[in-house]
Amino acid sequence: FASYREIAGADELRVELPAGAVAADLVARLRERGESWARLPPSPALAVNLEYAALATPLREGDEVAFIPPVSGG
Amino acid sequence: FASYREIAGADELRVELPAGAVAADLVARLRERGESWARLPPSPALAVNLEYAALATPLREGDEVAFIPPVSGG
Amino acid sequence: MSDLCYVTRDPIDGAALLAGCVSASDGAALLFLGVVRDHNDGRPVGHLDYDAYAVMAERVLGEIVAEASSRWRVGRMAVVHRIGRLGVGEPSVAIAVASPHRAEAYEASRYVIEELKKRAPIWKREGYVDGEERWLGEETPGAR
Amino acid sequence: MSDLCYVTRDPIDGAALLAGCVSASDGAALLFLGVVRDHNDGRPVGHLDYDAYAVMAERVLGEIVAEASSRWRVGRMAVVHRIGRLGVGEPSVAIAVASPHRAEAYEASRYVIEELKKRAPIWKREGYVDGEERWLGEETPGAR
Repeated sequence: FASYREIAGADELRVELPAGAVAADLVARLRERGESWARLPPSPALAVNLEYAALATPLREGDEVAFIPPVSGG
Repeated sequence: FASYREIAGADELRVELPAGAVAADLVARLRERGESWARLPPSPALAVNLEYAALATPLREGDEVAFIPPVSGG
Repeated sequence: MSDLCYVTRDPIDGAALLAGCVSASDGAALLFLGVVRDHNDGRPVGHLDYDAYAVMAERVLGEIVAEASSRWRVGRMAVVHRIGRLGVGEPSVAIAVASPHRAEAYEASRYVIEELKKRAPIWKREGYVDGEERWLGEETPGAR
Repeated sequence: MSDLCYVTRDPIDGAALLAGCVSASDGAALLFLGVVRDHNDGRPVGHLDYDAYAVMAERVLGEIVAEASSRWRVGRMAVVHRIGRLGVGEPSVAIAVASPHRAEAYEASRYVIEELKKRAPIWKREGYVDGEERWLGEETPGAR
């Protein structure tokens, strides 16, 4: 969303992670891809399955993770 | 207005007062009339010429004095 | 920037009042409506009759709005109070405020309704469903 | 009593939202509109583009409204946020609250707009009159 969309160049993507991975591992994996991904903050706010979640949240097959840039609604 | 209208039986009336009279004198004069006027409180809230005023306010020829019952707008 | 304050026998169009207040520099607009409820103090109410010392009421509303405008940075404001007989669900009073930022709109709106209830020479007479009627007097106003 | 929370590309009709909230037991109704201003931080703004993670935003708005309803004695509430391109003067967000007494309507309305700005996954991109555009990010949300 917003500025992060330009980092990813896409609205959605699938990422394979080892069993037992947490949200922080997904962030690290994406940032390793380099280029525009380096602009993703190391500790972005994120949501797992439509709920705000901590970086330590364990991920399971099929979870939807969204990185949430600072919001500015209203 | 409101409950006071029933005391006066009219919306407006003219009262002659001696020179130097204040609003409190008008209240006393009206209450002396007895009957329903006795229900006018001895110290009603009042307005002189559309502004809230104290009982000690001096009155002059032509002043419009209104007795204001407790209000309940909104 | 002229603020609007009046007493009327006509139904109140809150949306039109609010729209009339908003200008291009405003980021917030707040509309308060006081509405006739179907009960008060546990008694069922069928209608309300509002009476006002109209010329003085408009003057007092103007003073209250001027106080709010000097106290908070707001744009245009409008206050309308209806008189006559109102049924349940009808707005008796509307307060519209536009402002550059929202906090001031909330503060100013709240100030106007609280002061209106204390100071505006307006009275309501409740008509209960059982046929009885009663003038309400909640606040004693006075020289300040 | 079902509260309404949604994100839409259509223009917002605040008056209709407010009317939909008022029931016979309500004595107060409050409508807040956030409106696109013609400037921000001193720069002239021509339009705003709003983006949202819509399904999550609707869920978050529903949570905020449920919190307000449990905290204050209010009747029905409605919150609508618009997305897409908006011109100056158009409402981006509307919050309607009806309640038996006015204090609760003000409190609940204010709570909803403050929390919406902190937590709802919605973003605005300012389009300046000089042609530049910029995403704004004011509040960092997160797990609580």
